[in-house]
Amino acid sequence: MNNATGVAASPLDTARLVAVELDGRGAEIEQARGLPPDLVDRFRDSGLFGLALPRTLGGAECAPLTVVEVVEEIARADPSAGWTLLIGQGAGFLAWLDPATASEVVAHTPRPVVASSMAPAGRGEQTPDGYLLSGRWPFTSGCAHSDWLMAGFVVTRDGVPVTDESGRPVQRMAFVPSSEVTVVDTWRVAGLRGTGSHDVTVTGSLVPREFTADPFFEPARLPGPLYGASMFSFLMTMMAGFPLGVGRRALDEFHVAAHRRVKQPAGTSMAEEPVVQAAIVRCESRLRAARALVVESLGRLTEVVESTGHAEPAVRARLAASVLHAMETAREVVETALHSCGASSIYATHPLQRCFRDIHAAAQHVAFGQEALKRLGRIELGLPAPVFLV
Amino acid sequence: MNNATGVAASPLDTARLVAVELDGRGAEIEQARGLPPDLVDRFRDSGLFGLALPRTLGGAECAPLTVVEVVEEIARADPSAGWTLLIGQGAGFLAWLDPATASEVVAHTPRPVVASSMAPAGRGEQTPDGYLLSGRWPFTSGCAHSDWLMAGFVVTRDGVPVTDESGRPVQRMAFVPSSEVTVVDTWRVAGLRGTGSHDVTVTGSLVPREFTADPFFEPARLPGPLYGASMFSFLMTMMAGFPLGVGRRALDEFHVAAHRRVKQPAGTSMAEEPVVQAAIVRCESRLRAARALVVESLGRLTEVVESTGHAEPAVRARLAASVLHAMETAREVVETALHSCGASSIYATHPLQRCFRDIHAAAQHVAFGQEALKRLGRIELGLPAPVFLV
Amino acid sequence: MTATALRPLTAATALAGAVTAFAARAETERTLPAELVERLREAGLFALGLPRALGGLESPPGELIPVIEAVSRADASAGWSVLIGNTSAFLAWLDPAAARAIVDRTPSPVLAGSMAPLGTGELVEDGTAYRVTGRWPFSSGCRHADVLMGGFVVTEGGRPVIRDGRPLMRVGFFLPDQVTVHDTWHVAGLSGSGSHDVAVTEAVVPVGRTAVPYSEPSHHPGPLYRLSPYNVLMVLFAGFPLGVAARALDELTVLATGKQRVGARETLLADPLVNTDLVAATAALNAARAGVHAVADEVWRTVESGRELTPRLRAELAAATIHAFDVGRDIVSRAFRQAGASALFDDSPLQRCLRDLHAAGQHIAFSADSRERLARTWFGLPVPPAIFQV
Amino acid sequence: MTATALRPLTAATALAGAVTAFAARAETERTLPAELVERLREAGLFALGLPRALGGLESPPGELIPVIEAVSRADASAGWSVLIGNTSAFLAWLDPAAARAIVDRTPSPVLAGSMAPLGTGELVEDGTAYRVTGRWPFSSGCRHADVLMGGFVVTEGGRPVIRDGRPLMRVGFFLPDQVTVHDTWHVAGLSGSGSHDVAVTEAVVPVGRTAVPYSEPSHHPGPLYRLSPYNVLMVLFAGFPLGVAARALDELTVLATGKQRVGARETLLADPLVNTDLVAATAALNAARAGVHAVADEVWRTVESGRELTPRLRAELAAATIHAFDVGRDIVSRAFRQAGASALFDDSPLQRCLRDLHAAGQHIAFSADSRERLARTWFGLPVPPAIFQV
Repeated sequence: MNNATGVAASPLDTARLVAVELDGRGAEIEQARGLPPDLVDRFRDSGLFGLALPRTLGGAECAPLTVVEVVEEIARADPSAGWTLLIGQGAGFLAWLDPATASEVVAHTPRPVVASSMAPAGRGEQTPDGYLLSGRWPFTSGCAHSDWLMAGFVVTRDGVPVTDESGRPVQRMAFVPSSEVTVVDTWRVAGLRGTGSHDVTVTGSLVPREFTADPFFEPARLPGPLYGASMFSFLMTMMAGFPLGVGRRALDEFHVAAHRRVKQPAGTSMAEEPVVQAAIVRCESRLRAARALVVESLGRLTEVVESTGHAEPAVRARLAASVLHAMETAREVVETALHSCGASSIYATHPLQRCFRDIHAAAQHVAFGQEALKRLGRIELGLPAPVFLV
Repeated sequence: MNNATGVAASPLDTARLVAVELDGRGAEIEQARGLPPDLVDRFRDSGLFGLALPRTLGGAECAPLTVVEVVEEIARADPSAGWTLLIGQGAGFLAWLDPATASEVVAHTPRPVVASSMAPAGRGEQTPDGYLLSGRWPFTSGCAHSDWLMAGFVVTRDGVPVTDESGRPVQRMAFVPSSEVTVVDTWRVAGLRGTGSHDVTVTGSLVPREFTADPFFEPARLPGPLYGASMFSFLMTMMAGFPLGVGRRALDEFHVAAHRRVKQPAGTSMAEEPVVQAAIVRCESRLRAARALVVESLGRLTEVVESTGHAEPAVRARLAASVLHAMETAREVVETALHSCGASSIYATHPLQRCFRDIHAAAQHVAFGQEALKRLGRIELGLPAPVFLV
Repeated sequence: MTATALRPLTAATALAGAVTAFAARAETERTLPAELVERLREAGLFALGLPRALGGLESPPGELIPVIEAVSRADASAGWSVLIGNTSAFLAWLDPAAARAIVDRTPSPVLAGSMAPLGTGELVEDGTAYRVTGRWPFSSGCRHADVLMGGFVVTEGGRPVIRDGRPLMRVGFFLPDQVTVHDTWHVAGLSGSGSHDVAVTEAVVPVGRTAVPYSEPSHHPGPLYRLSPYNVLMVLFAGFPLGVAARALDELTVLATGKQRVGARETLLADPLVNTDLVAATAALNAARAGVHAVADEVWRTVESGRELTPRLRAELAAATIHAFDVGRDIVSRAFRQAGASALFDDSPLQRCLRDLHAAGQHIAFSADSRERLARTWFGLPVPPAIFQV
Repeated sequence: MTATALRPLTAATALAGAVTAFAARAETERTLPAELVERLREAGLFALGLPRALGGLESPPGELIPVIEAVSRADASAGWSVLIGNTSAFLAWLDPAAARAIVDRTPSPVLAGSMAPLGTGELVEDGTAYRVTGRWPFSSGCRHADVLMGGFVVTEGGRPVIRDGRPLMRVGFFLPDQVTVHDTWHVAGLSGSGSHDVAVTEAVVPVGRTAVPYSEPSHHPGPLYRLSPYNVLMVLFAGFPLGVAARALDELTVLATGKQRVGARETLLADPLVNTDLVAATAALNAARAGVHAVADEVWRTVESGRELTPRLRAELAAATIHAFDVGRDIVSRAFRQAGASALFDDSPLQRCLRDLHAAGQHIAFSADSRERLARTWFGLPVPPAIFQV
């Protein structure tokens, strides 16, 4: 990451520069239903797609909080771009591959953009050479510009799912180069429209066993706070900046509208309205509190991983809970801002409108669903829970 | 503050010890409608009433965050005791007196407990020797055990309010020794019952001019982060731990009840209920986020005061907003916990019941009212506002 | 014209002033003063649910609900006592001769007690009576009740009798001289409702004075007794939150019309934060009331025309009452919050509304369990057994 | 039997399937397809608000509201278009001969446009007509409207005419050939409602085809036209949120009955977090509906009996509609959230409900300003002038 004068810029400085460039491109991004090629190149060239790539593989391997702040900045500028950026950090999953294999990946495609679709929607038939993989995966954000796909699959033998000692089907993730991946154009949506989250298919590709991993149950092969807690914590870290950035943008717009809109016949601005004053304090406090909790929880997790090399489920659950809370808070803040800003925000091109559609869409991600909430509740209450999912 | 082995204990360690002693004394405190004498002594002797007394006057002059954590701990053990403790930090207002006069106060009554009632409910007739003060002040928590009273008054000459150049009545605060203060037993309430927040009267006491101050408009005479921002920031710092402690107690009780209550006929605990799991995660996240914001805002204010000696209204407003947010969050958390914990919490002695009554009562304090919210909204929006009230 | 000849709503309205005047005394005595009980009884307000054949009014829900609302608006504890006293409706499930004997002894008897099977009872040798021992909490109005219900598990040789895999349960209708009241009602909310524990020890109750309202149909042909006992209770409950919340809004309106806040130039009522919230709260309350009546009327039309109540319609009736409680609870909290510090004192009706409605909301009918059973009934999912079936 | 002979609700119900089938096309065309407009017109659904004397149905609110609800439930954009088309009710404020001429030209004309005085108009020399220029945004249904309203400020010599300190305003009723539609309706919500800008340039409109519905009484004796134009609009609006929210709950119920969440063993519907929320949402919606009808019926009884509508009752009518919007908005957000990722796609009715109801909620009638005016009217406080008086 170098700025104009050749001095290495911090990722956050870079993000701020790129954020300015995103200004006014929202409609185009939505129209394209994915990030336009020049912006993909910008994210690649500026190193923003490499925040989570392990340092040993040529990446930036940023501090977790830095990732959050960069994603926040880009999501604030354009939610779809922010989502594409955070999902585009899938190169971090290379930390779960055998280091030699991971090196092969980056030798083949330096600083790779890795799309991911973790649901075990594929099947991989065991062969002596690896897995014969076929399947169709939905919601694969950024698939069109990715170099690799990480995709979940069920292991089969003679077409029958292989089960482990407890009788459950064995699942793994396969890393497949994009040359073997077909994009099926399905992404016709109202929210996160610009993320190109199409379906992808793979048909009968042979994936060598070392190009697969089981990150839900296996620890990462590399140390460091990004990977050392759990795969799920890695994912939540990538996501945390999104609601914070979108919520912040909604409040930016709320501030602007409060000063710009004039109440008739008094001629005073909306900002003079007690109802608006109270709403803006409440929204600001809620969003800032949500952010402060993310920072605190992530700080705690980082500290624990750095000092012990791993993190207990309770500490991971607190990070996840803080990100869920950020998402819920952002949704409320965006709705309040939208409702307070009147009819002009009804047009599709209005940033608030996009915040509304995009935050609602992002909150539908399975990581933010009620199963996740219950899981975190069980851990909070000290009950048995599937801890591989935190 | 010394522990059993004679080693100086931190205020927070002391608070934890005292918190244990408060266990089971809630009913008695409510019955007495004020802190029983032995607990008053305990607060005095342990130094807990001296957290905010300037160091130059023999006090602990704790870091702002320490005050918050101590008040949080005591409010968690018993909300009325917590409120009495925080209001009992009025000795901090001595920082606004002329240092020589303040020294006289502590010479007369070392480590004084100072009650306060800031509303200008009294009148002070100017005389050559000072002000002849009379008035009746409501809501004077802890007045029965205080050594001094700080009370607001309007300055009069020949019975007529004196106005300043802008035509507004001149107001000051008088420091009056408790020997000149009469307590009028008025405190018959449902919430914060154990705080003895009676009315007090003063009738024709002569208060020398140097025993008065105008902390709304004059800066403190002593440096330090507790006093350097504003009188209002001092107050909000004292209060911040209260909602955090009461909210925490409600969640403690929620946890206990979730495990203890059994659902018939299934025989499983309430903790196994998805609705309870979701509620507890939400409550935990909200309260923790509110706390994180208080810590962040107070940290920022402390840093600014320490480096520049004062703090702009915007920074002070953020602290105030974080404390309002903590109060609002605590109210919601307490209500959710109460509603989730079933009929046994209906009894007056149940801690949740007390949390409910007490948090609702505390939220009625004028510092948490809608005028405050509007004021903070105006500052957030960059509009003119009475900044002496933040 | 005697008082009893008045329409119940007219009578309730006429008594409202007296009910309000007794409110403070009811709180002090922790039960409804005997004098007020007599006036309510004379006015026929304890005969609303009683079968006409037993000398009662057998009021349709559309008439009954506004009566409970009017009394509850005058004083919540009185409203609660009246609605619980009207569980004399359950006499319809008793053997007609036994019921007749009860009303011959005391016309329009006031009922108290609980169907929860917290006692045990065994047939005496000749099979004509049960010998029952048990203790039931939350027996509102037990100090003035003429008949006290107590649910019990039937035993044989000291062991519970099991039928269809569940313990056999009955409800005994005891006379006051068989019952001991344990003074337990030390509470913050509904303090005037005298909801002490009641107990019987080896009390002999004729078989005819026991019933199985849990599952058997009633013995009276009136449409009111085609409702399930649970639904009868839901009809009795419905007016309560409507009345208490309306009272809170009444009080806030009066206060806001007369009051100026410190630092504000206009009355509280002119503050848009107050007046728009009052309007929104009133609209929500009006909707909740209309919602209760709409479904109660539909239920009434159904049973009057001799059709069966579907599980869905029974669930809708309960859901409307629960919604009224949820809305009411929210309204009293908001109204209290708006009122500021003057609402703190024991003589403020607003704080009593807050305490009383939240206390009533702790009733098991509004628990997460009950809501879940209700929802499962609504959607036709299998419902785990419970004392009350929707 | 012709379609128009059906009761409007029967007709609307019969057309529901067709309306739903056209929904996607309406979104694509960004206006209601002409074919659907014809079928709605034939079914009499654009004549609900038109005076009987002009060939309309002049439906009482109690009949009109369920019709709008039924169409809105089938498709929100269609429901919105139908309700706006029925502002033909405002023809009652037009000179009867001019109104007659309009319906002679097109029976049951569809209206569009806006009363907001965004144009200017000056009398032509002979005083028989105004020459009007202006542009009005948000003109739903303008593509198929037979008459387009446009509010204008009357000028003389190019200067606004002032009466009683305020500009004199009138509303012109223009014919389609006088009006230019500016294609501006690129939106996320209510996309199928064709709410483009409309403009006239020096259009000559006979004086008789202008009216002053802001302040003058209507020319038709029917009780519907005793309502203020604002209240007529509120009656037309009321069914919309009820229908859209009901649709969202329909969709969620269907989805939850069939769907299992990843990692869950039961259907979504068996999850208490889902089923209790569905029941609570339905109870809230039923209450909102009942609340609207209760006050609409009271309004109707009042005007039918020839009594004046008090400001309070007019305010209550508006408040009931606003409450329905608030409840509806909350419900579509919750229902969308419960539905998970499958609701993201453009062909999911749930996401359309979300977009459409939030868009409609941006209408100025639901702004903080409007709520404040409404509240001031309710409480008899002075109300600042505005185009519409409550």
